[in-house]
Amino acid sequence: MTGILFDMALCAALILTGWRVLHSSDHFQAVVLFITFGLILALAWVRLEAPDIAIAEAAVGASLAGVMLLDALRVMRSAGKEHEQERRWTNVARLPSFHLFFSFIAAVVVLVLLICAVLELSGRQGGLADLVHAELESSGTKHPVTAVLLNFRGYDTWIELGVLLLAVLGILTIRECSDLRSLAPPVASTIVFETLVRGIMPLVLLVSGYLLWRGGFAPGGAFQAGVVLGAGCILLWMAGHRSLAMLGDATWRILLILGFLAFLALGSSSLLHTGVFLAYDRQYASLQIFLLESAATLSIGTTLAGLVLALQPLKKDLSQANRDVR
Amino acid sequence: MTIWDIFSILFCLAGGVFFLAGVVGMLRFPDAMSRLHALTKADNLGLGFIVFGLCLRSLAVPVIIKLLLIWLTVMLASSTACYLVGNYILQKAEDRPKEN
Amino acid sequence: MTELDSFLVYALTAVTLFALGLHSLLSRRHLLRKIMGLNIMSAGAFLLFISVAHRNGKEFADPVPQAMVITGIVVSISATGFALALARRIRKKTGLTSLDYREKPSPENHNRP
Amino acid sequence: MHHFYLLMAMFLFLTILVGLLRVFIGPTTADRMLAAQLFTTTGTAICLLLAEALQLDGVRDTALVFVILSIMAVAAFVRRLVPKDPGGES
Amino acid sequence: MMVLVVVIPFSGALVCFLVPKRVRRYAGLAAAAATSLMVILFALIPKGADTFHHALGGWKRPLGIHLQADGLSIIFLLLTAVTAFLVSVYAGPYFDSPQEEKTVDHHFWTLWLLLWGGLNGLYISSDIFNIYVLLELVSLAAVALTTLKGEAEALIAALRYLMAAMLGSLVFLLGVAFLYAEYGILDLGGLGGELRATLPTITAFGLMVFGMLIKTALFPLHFWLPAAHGNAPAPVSAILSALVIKSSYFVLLRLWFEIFPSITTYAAAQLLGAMGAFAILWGSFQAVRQERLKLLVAHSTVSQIGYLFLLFPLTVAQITGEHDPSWSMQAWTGGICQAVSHAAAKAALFLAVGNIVHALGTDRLISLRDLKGRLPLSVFTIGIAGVNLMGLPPSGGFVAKWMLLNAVISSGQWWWIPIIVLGSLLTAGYVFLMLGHVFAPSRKPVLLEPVPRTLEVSAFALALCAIFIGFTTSGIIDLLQMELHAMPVPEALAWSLP
Repeated sequence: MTGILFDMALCAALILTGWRVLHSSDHFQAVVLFITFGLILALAWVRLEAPDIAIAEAAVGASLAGVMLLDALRVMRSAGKEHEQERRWTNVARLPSFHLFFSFIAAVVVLVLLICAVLELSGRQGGLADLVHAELESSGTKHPVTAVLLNFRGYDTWIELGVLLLAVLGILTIRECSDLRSLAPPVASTIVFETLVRGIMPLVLLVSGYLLWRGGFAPGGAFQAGVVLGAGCILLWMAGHRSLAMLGDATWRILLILGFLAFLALGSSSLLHTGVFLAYDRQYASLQIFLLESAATLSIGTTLAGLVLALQPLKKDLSQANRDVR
Repeated sequence: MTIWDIFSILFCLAGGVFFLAGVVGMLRFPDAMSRLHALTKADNLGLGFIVFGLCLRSLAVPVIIKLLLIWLTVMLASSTACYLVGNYILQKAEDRPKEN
Repeated sequence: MTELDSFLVYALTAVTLFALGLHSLLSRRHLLRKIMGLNIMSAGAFLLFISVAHRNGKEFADPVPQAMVITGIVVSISATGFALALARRIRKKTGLTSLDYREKPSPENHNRP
Repeated sequence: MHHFYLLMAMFLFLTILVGLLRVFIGPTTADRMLAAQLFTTTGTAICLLLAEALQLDGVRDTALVFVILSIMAVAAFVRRLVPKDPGGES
Repeated sequence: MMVLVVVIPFSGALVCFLVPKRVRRYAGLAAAAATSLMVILFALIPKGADTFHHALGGWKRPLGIHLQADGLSIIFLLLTAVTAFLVSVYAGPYFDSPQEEKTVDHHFWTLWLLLWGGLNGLYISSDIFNIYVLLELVSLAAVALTTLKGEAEALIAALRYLMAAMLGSLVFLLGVAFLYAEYGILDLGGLGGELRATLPTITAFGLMVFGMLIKTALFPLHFWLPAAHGNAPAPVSAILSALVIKSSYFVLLRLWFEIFPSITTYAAAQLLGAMGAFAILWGSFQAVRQERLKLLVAHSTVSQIGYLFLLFPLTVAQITGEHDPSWSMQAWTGGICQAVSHAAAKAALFLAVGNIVHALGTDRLISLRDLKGRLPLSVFTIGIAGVNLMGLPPSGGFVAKWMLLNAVISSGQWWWIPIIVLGSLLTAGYVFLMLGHVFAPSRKPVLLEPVPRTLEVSAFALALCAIFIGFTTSGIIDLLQMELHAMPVPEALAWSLP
């Protein structure tokens, strides 16, 4: 009874915050509510007994996405610089009312249809859970979610790493710079924050490694570990540490593709030996999975950090700004 | 129900009271600077009591270590966060002394 | 019975969030709101997956939807990061904060109202 | 006993719901950010209580991730505005 | 063997990411050649069950992801391989030319090879969630490629494209969630076998089809397409128009004929056909009105997509088994021929237009007059590609439209005839609009930028391919008939558990 009440409170809060995120008048309020939405969603994952996703959501929805949005909001709110080019466009003051009416009707129709469909869902206990548990022994890991991610559906994970790589490449393309070496070194932050980051970094690395190690038998794994690692890199940057700016171009590139490459290498070698792509050797499966996960962790961490860092000021921007000041 | 459980319940309740105080302060205090104080009470004491109550409940060393680690980190992070926000408010006030 | 009920609560929330996100994607102009709308839509889709996983599972939620949702979260954060980068770049190059625009404006009204 | 922790978690969740008011009414950005910070701590406490109530060990890791990354949003929030941050993707 | 068509381009992408800038172009071209060769080899090998079916990781059907190919997959793989190779040949000098100095050290090759691998992956995937991930890969790569020029128009178009693509994928994903909730499996064949006509199933069907329609840019969901295709660099426009659109169309075919054949109705098929008809008319009407060459070609894509959707109303009776299957086979041939010949012709057109823009420095239609008979090969390419789009013999486009008309007549759905005829007339209108400007007297002498020979020849080769499809009509129809027998029948592809 308590449980269902809690569920209802969670869901009501999700809908309330979701609605306010999208329809509050103030953009900053919307971003704060979005962070809160992520937090409530993480609690919902906990209630739904999906701690793996809760960890991921805590790191992504509540922290990383929040940082991205706050950064973007700050930039989009500030008055743009005029020297870039003469402005040829302006925002439309308001949309025609038939547009608003149409979108409202469309959303309501979709909502009604979806609600009917959900109510009609047969309560059949289907799913692949039993199959996963039956094959868990031979998968090389003891945690079912890791087994699905790395073994049964490893192909999806491989392509997902490709998507991550693409996102960073896309951002670099937009910024018209070839790699993260073109970033200007970070600006120094306050001493208090820097001290905190100094103190907390070992903990971040520890937690990242811990999550990676836990993934073999309990909730955790490459993605969660990677997000924590990436967040740690962003923290370092925000605190003004220059260590990341000193990584060489080759290092950046290799770190970015390491996970994708590891999957590719393992898949190809198993294709050569057994004729099956991404098949694990029964004997060494857990070791292979652990190596893959480590590579993926490094890549995911670098990539997610790259998603934020690639948007920071570039060296050429800085010199441009200095010229403008003079 | 053992004596540990009763203490655990008591500590959790105390933590709950501090969280309640935190949220009431967050709503009732007049400006952002004073609301900082409400936040720290909930962070340090509220979570502290709850962590302590849960430690009494579980009595397993790894869990207790993890719980205490969480509490310590929260104290560090939240005091830094409060410092940063406080600093930000001051700077804002310097930039635009007329506003509000 | 209670499991089924909690399944319904979450599944209905899921589709509501999806429709909310869809509505804001269609009706809000500011790019940040559109991007947040897409994120809330994906949160809705993920919630439907996991409520199904919770219903299917016995002592542990069905791991296949969990894995799919983790994959989905990665994909969604990548796309969000990319979309935000594009939005920022557009803001820098043109001063626009939405994709509904007119050409050749009077110079003073390029800032957001 | 489990019910107590679940109730406690629910109570803390209600405080979050009440605290949302502060995000809605503002008035300054700092107020809203402070409220979000309070929610993160409350969320951590809820995670810990739920971990005990549902006997899920992994949930404590969720709480751990929450706390070590909670500082990120605030740090992103207080970063200098564009004029003092020359260049920036502005 | 089959998985190599994905592995090779992905490896090539990584190599291109790591090698120094000087050799990147050659590495990219080598990877493109290797991928094309691999696809051709794969199409030529003797056909047996295990060459067309691969269990990734060795896991059984409902648990693991399986790859499978049929005739349709092979046609799309080949079409991608040929077009993509010629576009790659074009892209090398295009991106190295001094005009493109601005985008130094770009990631074109990495993005493009990842995109190609994703396309190939889509054609052989048989798992709906895997299709979702691949669709995202393809969309992100396509959007990133659109931004390569970095102009404000391109960025705006790219963001609109990204939003549309993400919306399409999310709607598709929600459909996947409904299917998983109802059936507990993700496998194409398995789902097709188990399907019941319940409300959640129909909702999933509607969601997934709608998502793919957004990505395929069927009227009226085409709002994002002209700007994105019109503002990208020439080879990227060719890739987007010729290949990326086709991938979501392919997924739509898979959904319609493999998962949901038991619940598709006559009315739904007629609706798709009607949207296609409006696309044909609206797209070509808009194309005639354009003043910019690239936008004209982009609007022509909107119109040509419409023809692809005439396939659905003309085959739906075959599924219900009410009618003579011979004409639905003609509809299939027509639809697929249209996809293939449009890919080649549209790629050729975009590349040729790219040459002209390269030479003139502008893509105003009016400035075509300044060509004064120079760049004859590119102009000739435009002519050939135009013949193809209009559907004049001898060309792939002619075969496509002829087959579609035959199917229309045999099926008695006479109302499509005026659409097809009118569409061809309007197409002729915008093709002659382009060519008319070329032969009109010029305004003033203009100094042309020299165009590298490779650019002109590769565009011309693509146009020849489009014509070649018309010359080998009977062979292609035989191939289609042989392979497509299996298509509408789920049993032939529903692999039993190993």
